[in-house]
Amino acid sequence: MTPTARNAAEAPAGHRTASRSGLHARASRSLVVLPGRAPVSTTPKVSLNDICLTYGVNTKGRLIALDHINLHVQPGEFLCIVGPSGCGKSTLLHLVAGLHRQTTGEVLIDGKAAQGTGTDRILIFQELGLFPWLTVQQNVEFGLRMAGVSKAERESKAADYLRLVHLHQFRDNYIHQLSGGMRQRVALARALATEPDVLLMDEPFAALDAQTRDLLHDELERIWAETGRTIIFVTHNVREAVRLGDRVVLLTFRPGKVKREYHVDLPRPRHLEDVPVATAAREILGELREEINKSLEAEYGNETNR
Amino acid sequence: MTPTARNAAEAPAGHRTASRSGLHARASRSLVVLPGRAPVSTTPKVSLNDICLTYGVNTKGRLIALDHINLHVQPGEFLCIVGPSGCGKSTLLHLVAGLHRQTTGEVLIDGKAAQGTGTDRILIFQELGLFPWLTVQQNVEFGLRMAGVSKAERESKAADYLRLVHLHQFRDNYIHQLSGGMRQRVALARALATEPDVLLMDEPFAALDAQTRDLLHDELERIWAETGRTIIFVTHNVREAVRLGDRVVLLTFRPGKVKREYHVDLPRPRHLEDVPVATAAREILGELREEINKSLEAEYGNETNR
Amino acid sequence: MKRTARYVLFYSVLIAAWVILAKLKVWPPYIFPTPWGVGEALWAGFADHSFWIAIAVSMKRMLIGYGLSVVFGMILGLGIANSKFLEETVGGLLVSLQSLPSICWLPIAVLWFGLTEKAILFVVVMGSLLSVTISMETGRKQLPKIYSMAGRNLGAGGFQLLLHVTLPASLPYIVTGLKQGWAFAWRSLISGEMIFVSLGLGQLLMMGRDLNDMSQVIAVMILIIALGYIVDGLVFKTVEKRLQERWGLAPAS
Amino acid sequence: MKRTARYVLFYSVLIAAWVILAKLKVWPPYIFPTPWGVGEALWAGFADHSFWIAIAVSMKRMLIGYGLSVVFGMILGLGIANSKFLEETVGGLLVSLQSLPSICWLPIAVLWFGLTEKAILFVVVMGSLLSVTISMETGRKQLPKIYSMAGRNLGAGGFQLLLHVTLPASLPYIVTGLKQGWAFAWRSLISGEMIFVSLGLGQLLMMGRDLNDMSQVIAVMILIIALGYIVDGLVFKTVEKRLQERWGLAPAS
Amino acid sequence: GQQTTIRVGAFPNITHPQAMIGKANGWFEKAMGPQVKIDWKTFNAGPSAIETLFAGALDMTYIGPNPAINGYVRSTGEALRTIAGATSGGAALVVRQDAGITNIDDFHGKRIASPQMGNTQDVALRAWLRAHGMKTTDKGGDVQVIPVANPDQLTLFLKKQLDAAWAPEPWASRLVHEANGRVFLDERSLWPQGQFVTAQLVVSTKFLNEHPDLVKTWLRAHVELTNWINSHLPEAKNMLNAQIRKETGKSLPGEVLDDSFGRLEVTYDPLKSAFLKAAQSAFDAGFLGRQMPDLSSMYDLKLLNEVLAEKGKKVIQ
Ligand SMILES: Nc1ncnc2c1ncn2[C@@H]1O[C@H](COP(=O)(O)OP(=O)(O)OP(=O)(O)O)[C@@H](O)[C@H]1O
Ligand SMILES: Nc1ncnc2c1ncn2[C@@H]1O[C@H](COP(=O)(O)OP(=O)(O)OP(=O)(O)O)[C@@H](O)[C@H]1O
Ligand SMILES: [Mg+2]
Ligand SMILES: [Mg+2]
Repeated sequence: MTPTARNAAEAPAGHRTASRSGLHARASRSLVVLPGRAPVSTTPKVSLNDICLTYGVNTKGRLIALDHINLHVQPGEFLCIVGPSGCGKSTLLHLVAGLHRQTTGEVLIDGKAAQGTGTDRILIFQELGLFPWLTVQQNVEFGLRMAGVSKAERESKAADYLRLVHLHQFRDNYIHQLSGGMRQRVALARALATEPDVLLMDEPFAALDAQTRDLLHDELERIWAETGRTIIFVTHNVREAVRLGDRVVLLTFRPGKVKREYHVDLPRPRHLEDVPVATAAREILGELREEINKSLEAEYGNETNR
Repeated sequence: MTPTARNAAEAPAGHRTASRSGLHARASRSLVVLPGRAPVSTTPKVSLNDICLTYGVNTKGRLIALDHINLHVQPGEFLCIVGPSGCGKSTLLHLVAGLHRQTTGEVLIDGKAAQGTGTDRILIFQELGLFPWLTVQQNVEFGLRMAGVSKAERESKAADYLRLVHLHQFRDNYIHQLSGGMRQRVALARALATEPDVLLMDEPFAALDAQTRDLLHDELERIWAETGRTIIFVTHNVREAVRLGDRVVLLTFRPGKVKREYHVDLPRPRHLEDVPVATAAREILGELREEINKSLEAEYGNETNR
Repeated sequence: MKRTARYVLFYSVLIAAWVILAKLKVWPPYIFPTPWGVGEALWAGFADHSFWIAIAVSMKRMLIGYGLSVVFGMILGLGIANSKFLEETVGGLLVSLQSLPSICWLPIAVLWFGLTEKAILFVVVMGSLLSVTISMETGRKQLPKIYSMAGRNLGAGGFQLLLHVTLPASLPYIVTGLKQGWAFAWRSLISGEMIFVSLGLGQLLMMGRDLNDMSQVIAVMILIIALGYIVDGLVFKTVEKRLQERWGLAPAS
Repeated sequence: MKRTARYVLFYSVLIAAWVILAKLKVWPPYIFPTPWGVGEALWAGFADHSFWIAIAVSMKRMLIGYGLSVVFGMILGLGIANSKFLEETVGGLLVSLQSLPSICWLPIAVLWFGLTEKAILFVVVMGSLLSVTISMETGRKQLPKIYSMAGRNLGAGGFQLLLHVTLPASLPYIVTGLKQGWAFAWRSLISGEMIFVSLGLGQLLMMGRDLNDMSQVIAVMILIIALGYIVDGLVFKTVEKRLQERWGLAPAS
Repeated sequence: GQQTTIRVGAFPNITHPQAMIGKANGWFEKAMGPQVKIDWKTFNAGPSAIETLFAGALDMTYIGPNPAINGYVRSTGEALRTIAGATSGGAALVVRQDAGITNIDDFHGKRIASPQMGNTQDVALRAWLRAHGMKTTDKGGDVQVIPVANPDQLTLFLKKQLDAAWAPEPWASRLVHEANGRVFLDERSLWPQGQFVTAQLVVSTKFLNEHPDLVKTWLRAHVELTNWINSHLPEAKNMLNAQIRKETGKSLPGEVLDDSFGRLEVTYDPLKSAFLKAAQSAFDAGFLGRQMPDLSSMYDLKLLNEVLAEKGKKVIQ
């Protein structure tokens, strides 16, 4: 384990330490943006201020899903969120998308309190949420149709994005006629087609084979670079996070807190198989593993007999 | 790319060539089992003989999902299937589980034609197929309940397997109250709890974080080694396939044919991050990539304007 | 081929059983009419055009009344499902209001509309409206959250969400509601046509009963069944089949 | 608190509107009864125990008849959904048979059961049975494939699959069916109680109508509504709520 | 001794006074003796009573002439016999006060209600119109006859959607008292001695053949009760009203009861000739099929005449 993962208290804000792994870690709650990448004065595109969110579970009590989250995403930033299963990643994205209400704290979009959903923030759901009553093409066109885009434009856009995800041949299929990975790609195309300011992606490549995923990584990076969109990308694949992100945020087990952030300083284009990417990922993974082990011990400790 | 991937016609049956990557590749349709692992005379646990399967898609015509598949799985074998998204992996598992009918060819279990479903073959669905009207524990107990297992035994087994997937604390939750990864683990526990002869797993770890996945790899391998079960494991992660499998079967794009098989001769226990695993995976990945590229070209060739 | 054979078999057995029962004279023919008696009644009815007219008149009323019920039932159902106020007030009363027999609406229909077609339509609508409403409301309530979340996320709000997400997603429920509504509408129509002599099938049925003419009663029953069968085959079955195809739902195994 | 306030508000407004209309004397009280007239009818009915008796008698019939309908309706519905033969023969007739008004069953009821409770129960069952059947069948048909696949895969076959997978998975549909069946059962009960004078609420309603005694009609309507409200609250609402909680379905937003 | 049950039907209506009063004071129970159990069945409408009789679940019933004819014709004369009369009269043509009807010619272009297509009042109305040279709209004329249920007639009178109605009691009186109506014509004025059938006593053929003695005993009580009613009219009316109240929960207002009863006559005479004449009019109006049914053997007055002879009363033809 390299010593690049340090507390912000130790590392002065704005000060960067070059490291072998190309990572700059900062402890949670000290969200100083690195100079040169995005000036501090910019209003963050998305701000989560001291967010807590609890779920009521049956009658047994409440489950704290998110615990005092502070997170600021700059316009045009590619932020990746990693964390153990069930730590609150999806919940966090739902919150930003305006589909859930936080229990306390506030969500700001462009510095203004978020009011429910908005087409400026499109989410790719982990459960996909495709509409079974529409064909693949109609699914992809859905957002455009809601926005009142003309039929011709809708069709051409849908065709573009369907080609992007290699599903143009399947445009007239219904969802149940697709394989798992194909469905995931439809969801991707559907979200991309609306061309939102903020793209919220919840494990969008989890069901894809390595090759397709690689191709889509490239395409996503290209789109991001060309259009300057803000992307919040949830994944359980740390290497993917390092491959794509400007910054990687690591959430703790349960309740979900920001454990640590890493700035990924590797030059683009990067590739999953690049050695620096692998090295950086291994570093984060180590930290993550530590975290999970702690939590697992706590879980087993709770139980009497095994 | 090492030249270990050879046609069976070139490599005499039963003859093993040691290779740097620990892989022994054989072209499809020459399923000679390596001596020492499982004798040729053993009746295969699962045999697919010349299987074809086509889907009717709308009125547009038919889609060939599986094309003359020949595959024999020995008792106690850990077989991994990899292939590009939409190549027919899930379809193949459904077929073995008795949930689909092949168009031509035959499926044999222990040398006898398979008659519909059977509790000797349990499938973990890619879509999970958890029952929303049952709690986590009831879901896990379902198979046992159907088999008429007593309440006490059911409960103790369910508790064991829920602990295995770290969800014992969530046993009274309903499915919609779980995160994506947690749901996947419930499906895993549900299948394991029935303790079938043949375990059919369709990307069972796709939604899990690296650490949980590692733990479950170890557990699955332990269970497999201890109980001598036959496992057919579908994944899009080639490294995972090499990590777990005795043999890795690579399917072609569309229609799904067996492109090539690899015998993984690496010693167990293996780890995802092991260098030999990575090397072997990279070799298969190369082959896979070639395959996908070919198919993608074909797909784009079909379309006029891009 | 096999399907047709089964049909033929089924109905032949039914009719044969009827013939045998009638031949055995377990019950006197004036209470258990013979197939030929009913056949005669049917023949006579069609020959003097009274059945044709009754079918035309009743179907017209059904189409208008049922059509109104479907439209307003859906609107009401969605309203209730979307408004806490409506839900707590009207919503709670839905099932009970739907339980009110048509006989309750007859005096009101006469009072408001006099002896007009509208009075009959009113009875039909009151009888079947809430059935559609109930299904619509349940459909809306039992909707998996993910659909409306995805819809909202993609920019559908208010009416658009309703039209493009809630409605299609509740379609499986709406179909049940429509079927039940159709049955309710028929039953109410028969009651409604009792208000005054108004040519329809309900009238014929009532006459048959008033005259203790079981052959006529059964002839009209057969007409109602046949009409229902046709509508079911043309409308409901088609919708269901398309639903199954699109959504990939379980076909009758 | 707010809920109660809304309830109170809603019913106050309703009653106020009624009072005003009655005071304005747009229609004479014979046809548009006053709230106090209805109140008096209610009071008198309860005071001389006739309403109590009617409620007891009718509720007993409802519970037995409806209970039978639910049990047999489910069995029939599952049978139809699972058997190609039943599906093609009876299944196709379901909606049409359900459209037959209760009046068609009256002669058969009397023929088979004479003037007994059973005759009335028969009419109730015939009126509501198919409603449950239709929902059960639709529920079974609209079932996502994955549930039955998962069930079969885990070793549930035949009856077990039915009990442990098909039934719970169709529950959202069954609830609609039960609601509609309840409404149908009430309506049929009223018809059934017309066969002969048999104390129930249907009888009171008929009498009210035959005498053009609108106060009585409305008093009985209020009773039916109240009973439906209670049953809805106790049974259907509870089931729906549990469903929503368990399945994570969209609550009334 | 073995107990026999006799199942008797009746309507809670002033046109069935023998049944109502008999029930109220136990007249028939007393007459039939302890060996016979009387099982009263209350119906709302004629067709269901006939249906029940057809099905063998009813032995005897007080009923209007119309359902009785239907039952007789439908069963080709098998199922039932009329054995005595019950009431006569009790129907009137009521006009709305403000409809501007003073004489017969004023009915041109008016809307007249009858309770039900083809029933006694409907037939009477059509026959009367025809006799006065007026044509109904279905025959190309300008008088509209609208069959509509009695309770709705009241509403429609008040809504001024009907100009007149040929209604049985107590509706005729209620139209007068509650809906601004006026009696234009008492139907009794159209019949010899002002008598025509309103209700009669009908027995199932099977029961008549198996228990002629019981039927005879009943008839004896029926005749005696009829006489008692006629001699104790005020007391009988109160009893009748009380019984109606008991069975329907509502009694008739005093003036309606008095008016109705004023136009009604309680009699055991089945009024066969008036009945046959009414049947002929029904046939003429096209209500009894293509062929006039033979109604002559619908009457079985042997037992009634034996009873009357016992009592030294005039025998009925
Ligand atoms: N019900 C269906 N109707 C028509 N086509 C279908 C149906 N189910 C699957 N297919 C098609 O069959 C092919 C194989 O599907 P399958 O689900 O087996 O793929 P897969 O290998 O599991 O892919 P993935 O890795 O994406 O899950 C796909 O092209 C898909 O479109
Ligand atoms: N509707 C709900 N009711 C109660 N608890 C819930 C609900 N939804 C989620 N949770 C709980 O909240 C926690 C966080 O869930 P979330 O889906 O955000 O996790 P995640 O980080 O996305 O996990 P994964 O990687 O497995 O998808 C989990 O412990 C889950 O059990
Ligand atoms: Mg998640
Ligand atoms: Mg798959």
